[in-house]
Amino acid sequence: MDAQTIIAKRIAQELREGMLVNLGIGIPTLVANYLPAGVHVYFQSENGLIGTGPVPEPGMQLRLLTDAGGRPVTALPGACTFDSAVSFGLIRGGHVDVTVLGGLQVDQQGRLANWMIPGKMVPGMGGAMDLVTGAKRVVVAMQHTAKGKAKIVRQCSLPLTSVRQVDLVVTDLAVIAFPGGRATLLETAPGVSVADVLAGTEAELVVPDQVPTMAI
Amino acid sequence: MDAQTIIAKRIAQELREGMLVNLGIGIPTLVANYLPAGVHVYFQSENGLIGTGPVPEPGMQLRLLTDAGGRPVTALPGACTFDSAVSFGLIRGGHVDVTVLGGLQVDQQGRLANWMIPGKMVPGMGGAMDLVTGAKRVVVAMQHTAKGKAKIVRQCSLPLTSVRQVDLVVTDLAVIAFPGGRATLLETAPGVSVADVLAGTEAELVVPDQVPTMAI
Amino acid sequence: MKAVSVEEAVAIIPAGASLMIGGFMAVGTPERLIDELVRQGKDGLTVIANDTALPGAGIGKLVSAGLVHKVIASHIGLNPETQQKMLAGELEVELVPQGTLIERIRAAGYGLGGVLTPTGVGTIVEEGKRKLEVDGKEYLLETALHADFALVNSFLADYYGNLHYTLTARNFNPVIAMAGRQVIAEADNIVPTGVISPDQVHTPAPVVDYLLMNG
Amino acid sequence: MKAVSVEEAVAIIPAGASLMIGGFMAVGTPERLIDELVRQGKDGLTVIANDTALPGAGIGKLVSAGLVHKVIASHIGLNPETQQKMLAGELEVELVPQGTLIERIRAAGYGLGGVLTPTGVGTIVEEGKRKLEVDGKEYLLETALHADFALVNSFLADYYGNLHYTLTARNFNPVIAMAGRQVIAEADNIVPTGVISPDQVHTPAPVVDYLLMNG
Repeated sequence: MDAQTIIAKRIAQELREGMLVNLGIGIPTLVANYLPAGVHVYFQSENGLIGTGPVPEPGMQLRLLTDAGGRPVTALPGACTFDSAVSFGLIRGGHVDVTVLGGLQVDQQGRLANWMIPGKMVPGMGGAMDLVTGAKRVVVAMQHTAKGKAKIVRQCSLPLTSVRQVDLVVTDLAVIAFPGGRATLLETAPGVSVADVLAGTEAELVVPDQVPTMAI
Repeated sequence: MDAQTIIAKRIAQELREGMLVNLGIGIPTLVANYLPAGVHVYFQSENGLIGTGPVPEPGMQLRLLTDAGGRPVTALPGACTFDSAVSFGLIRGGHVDVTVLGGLQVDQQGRLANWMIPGKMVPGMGGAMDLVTGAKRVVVAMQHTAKGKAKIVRQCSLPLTSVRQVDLVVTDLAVIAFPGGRATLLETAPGVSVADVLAGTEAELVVPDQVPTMAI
Repeated sequence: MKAVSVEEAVAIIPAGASLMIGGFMAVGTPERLIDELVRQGKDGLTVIANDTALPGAGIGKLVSAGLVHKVIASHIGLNPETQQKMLAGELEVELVPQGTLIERIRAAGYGLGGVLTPTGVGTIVEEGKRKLEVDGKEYLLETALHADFALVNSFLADYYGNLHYTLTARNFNPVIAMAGRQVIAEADNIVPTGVISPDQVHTPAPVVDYLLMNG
Repeated sequence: MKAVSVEEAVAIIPAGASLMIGGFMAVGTPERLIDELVRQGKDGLTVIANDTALPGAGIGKLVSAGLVHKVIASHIGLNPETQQKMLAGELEVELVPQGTLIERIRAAGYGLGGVLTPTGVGTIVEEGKRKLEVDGKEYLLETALHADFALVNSFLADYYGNLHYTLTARNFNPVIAMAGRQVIAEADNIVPTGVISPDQVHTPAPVVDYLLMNG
């Protein structure tokens, strides 16, 4: 299983019947492919849609119906559309049950940086700051390391997205949460040892006696 | 012509093609009956309607379509409906061109009191405070005096609706505006002398050399 | 979303709860929920709504039944019972300008701490409130107004709980549906999913917790 | 409301004007107005919008043509030209969280001085802003954002200027239509008055100043 599939499959297990879910661009988008059988969740696109469906069949694209990246999507039966003020009311107001976002860095208290690299990449925060601040649950989907460098760090060197602590970080190596404000190893990926995780992590990581393997 | 008709007819002359107009309950409602021929204006009901039409034909009432007093109305072709946040966005945001409201007192700088008599009548301000604060133009429709007492006074003894100066006061005796913050007599009603107006007014009233008669 | 009977829905509401209730002079008010609140005698309620309607209609029934401890509204002038009880000290009433009331409710539902409004500056409404200047103009800080429950009435609901209101029965309903910690919807008509087109949904299904079943 | 040609509409807009422009990655952006702004070479513009789309699409065309002096947006990451011009100092860019941007625009249109949002607290977004506490929680005061013009694109317009947007092309459009001092609407389809039912109108006719004629 490749890194992205591990991450997406594991995060899909966090979704429950009836939840309103916002998936960011990149790995988070893949989560939709691994929903547990029979579970119905609502996917929100922050450009103004709940009930986002898969990519349309060839020839069925509509320019007036896209995801937040501008790519054509479909709308499932029971979908609804709204303006951007409502869309961010849903996000900021705590109506989104889970948001899954990519990450550049997460610090050992669980604070996320994912929107800019000063001097290099300044795309703008888009909806990320509102999502991390407002969603009921924030799940970060990212590779454990980038070019060999740890992304789960003592302190973020990049500008924070929000001071709100995220709830879960899922990587190709591990699942990490932040009970009591301390990064804690919850699970390892299949074939990955605790030592492997520690080697790829800069943050101080609490390691319980028992660390189960992801059931994916 | 009775007092109410004088007031309503004169105020109707203030309305221009395409204006968005909010009429309060009572005398202001009558203004709609005297629109100049060929002039189309939009009437807003603050409960969420633009394009309010007259009372429905017998048997055609719908419980889901009323004015702000809960009385059945009709909706004209081109009408639109919206929630209360939008309704007051239109009002507070300056999109309403003219609001016509009743008055209890107006002071000599043009400030209105029309929403409560402490200890006696405490109905609540409803939309009045937003209307007076936000509408582009505020016109007060009222009898010049109540039980022989002047309603255009030096200082309001009743709680103000807003500190914003109203634009025009139209009574059964006179039309008064507030250029430079001073109550000024603009017109008298047919058969009413300047002396009659002064006798019924407590506020200091600027009286120009020429005071025309209302052209109603 | 869970489909429940009106008895079940009202059983969830404890005495003393704060309720936002949709409607404007009882137009767009969930009357079945109101009647059941009266039947189950849920008292000590705080009611947040535009008005208290008339005796015998909508929120007026709760007032008549003596179930209301406090009302936060913009207008009570058409219900003499509300005024009598207020003057007799039996009912606490907080009067809020209508545009401010709906923004305070919206702020709660939209995760905002409050809004700055010019309405009420220089009047008795400003008492006890923070005043702030923005670009040389004075505003009152009006803070978010939360409630335990929002009780809404829609013209249509689909099987998921998407709601569509019609004409002037929309009023406070879609705004309170975002603000109540739990949302109970009473629909005039329940229709199959897909009958309400996406552009016609005013309240998205995921914010609705309970939908009253027919009958 | 006045029906005008696209040439007339753009002639009304002076160089150096501030423009709110609807659309999200060019979906729901008034392309005829954009093309005519380029043709008439209106420069020194301040553009307030969610994003700057892609080169060759929507607001991207204004950026490519060098007509934009300043952009206030939430995201420019998909338009490398915007980033290049920003880094080269040719274009001023103010980045605002998307939820904050739309609330600042709404505040202007709704007569509010601003809103209190938790978004950005403790990040570089809070620099230079007032912080206020409400019920023990910290918020940033984000103030109303005004513009000279709002340029909107709707799916339907009727002869009065009532507008109906569809699907994800709604986005910023109805909010900026309330906020622009003058509002110019470009509709995909102009339909007889009455075709858009009252519940389907997203922007009421009285706020629309100009509607582009066909052709």
